[in-house]
Amino acid sequence: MAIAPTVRVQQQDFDLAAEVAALTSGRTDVGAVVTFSGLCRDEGGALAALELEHYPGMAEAEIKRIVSEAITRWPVTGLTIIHRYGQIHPGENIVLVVAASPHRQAAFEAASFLMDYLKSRAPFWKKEHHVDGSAGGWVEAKEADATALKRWDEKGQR
Amino acid sequence: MAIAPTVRVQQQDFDLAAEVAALTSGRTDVGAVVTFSGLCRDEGGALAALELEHYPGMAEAEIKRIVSEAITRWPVTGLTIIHRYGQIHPGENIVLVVAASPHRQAAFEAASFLMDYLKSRAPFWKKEHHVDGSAGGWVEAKEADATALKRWDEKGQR
Amino acid sequence: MTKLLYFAWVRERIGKREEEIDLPAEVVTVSDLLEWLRDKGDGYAEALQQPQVIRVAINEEHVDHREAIAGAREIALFPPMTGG
Amino acid sequence: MTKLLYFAWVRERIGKREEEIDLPAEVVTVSDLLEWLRDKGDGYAEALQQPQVIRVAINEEHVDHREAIAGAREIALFPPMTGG
Repeated sequence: MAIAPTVRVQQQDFDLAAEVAALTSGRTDVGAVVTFSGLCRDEGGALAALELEHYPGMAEAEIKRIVSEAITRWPVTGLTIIHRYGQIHPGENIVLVVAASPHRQAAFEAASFLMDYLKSRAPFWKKEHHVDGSAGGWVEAKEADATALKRWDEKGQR
Repeated sequence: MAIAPTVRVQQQDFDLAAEVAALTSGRTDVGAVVTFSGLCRDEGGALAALELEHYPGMAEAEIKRIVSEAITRWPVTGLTIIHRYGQIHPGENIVLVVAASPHRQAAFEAASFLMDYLKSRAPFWKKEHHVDGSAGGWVEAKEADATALKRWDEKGQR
Repeated sequence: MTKLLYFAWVRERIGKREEEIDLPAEVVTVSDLLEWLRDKGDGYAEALQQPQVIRVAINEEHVDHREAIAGAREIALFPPMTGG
Repeated sequence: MTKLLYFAWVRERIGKREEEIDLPAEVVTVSDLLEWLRDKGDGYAEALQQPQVIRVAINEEHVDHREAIAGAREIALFPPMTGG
């Protein structure tokens, strides 16, 4: 399916409803839309803000590569990824993934795949700033995220 | 986690953004929100409308039972299910599921589980009305939906 | 008296949404009920010709065809669900 | 001249975002580059003390440490990513 995915790396917030509408308005071939919003948590009150650093240019390029992979794997009618950078406070949005498809399973799997790949392959890094003024340091990559990624390799080999 | 899920069975449309905001506004413990919107497709132009019949009373009760099951399985901070009934035209919303959690995998799995259970256990029936005026008859339950349901049993037994 | 509810094509074939019925003592299980109803007329026979596909809820909860119907206020018969 | 970019704690430890470097001929692979950079000063040594954890992109694409750097316009060094 020839679709034109939307990929944006930006400082400002996004509008979930507008992004879903962009993939569904005026269409009658979309049966399922899955969205994922990633938000900043305050870690039990300790976190004042996250600072998101990214590699401009490569961030967009890498996300586009991930999106292209998803398009070859699932019958999607639309895909949108928006990843923010800069200072982000608890309760605020960090990332949005929207996957639209005729079928629910494809929409769920494409969105989940995109999130797993974003976590481990997109060039973004999070630094924590604590409420007490101390720099919390850089968030470490989680083993669980690498594991989450592997399940898509296994599926691809079946 | 003691959460107060939202379950609504209604004729009118829903507002995706408002439902997401209801699970996230003023909170700093939500890291992931997954939404699923199910829409009416026109089946290549043949479908004029879907008529959704439901069993009032039981529809709400059964969805609440499904939601309670999801709450025991995943660490969710909020769950919302809205299922419409009545006449629904191509491009319009049928169902909304929103799952909020500290963690992305829990939000994805809870939303996917809720949809699979809604498909096969919630007392709703779809009748097709064709563009040419013929009554298309009642939509038949799909084998694939029964299969989708079984994967949750297997997981529970692991 | 027990209230019977019909939905979707079960409703269309039987030709009514609901009815109050005095069930005889020999109708013990859901299976018995489906068999007994089939003899009530052509619409019932048509609706229930393949009893194994009929889904049943007693007092708004899904039940098996082997379930006893004693104490049921409301029994609903319907085809496999197609919600979501 | 090759442009080197540093991100996150690699950037902080080396103390700069980017630099243009004339790489000697014996620096053939990414591994060679990491080893060669470690000798450029304390910041570099601190940033690259565990070269196996450093991720590398050449011309904005992820590469293995065994990859040849010939033809690279831009080489970026950074810790494992934590986006999403």
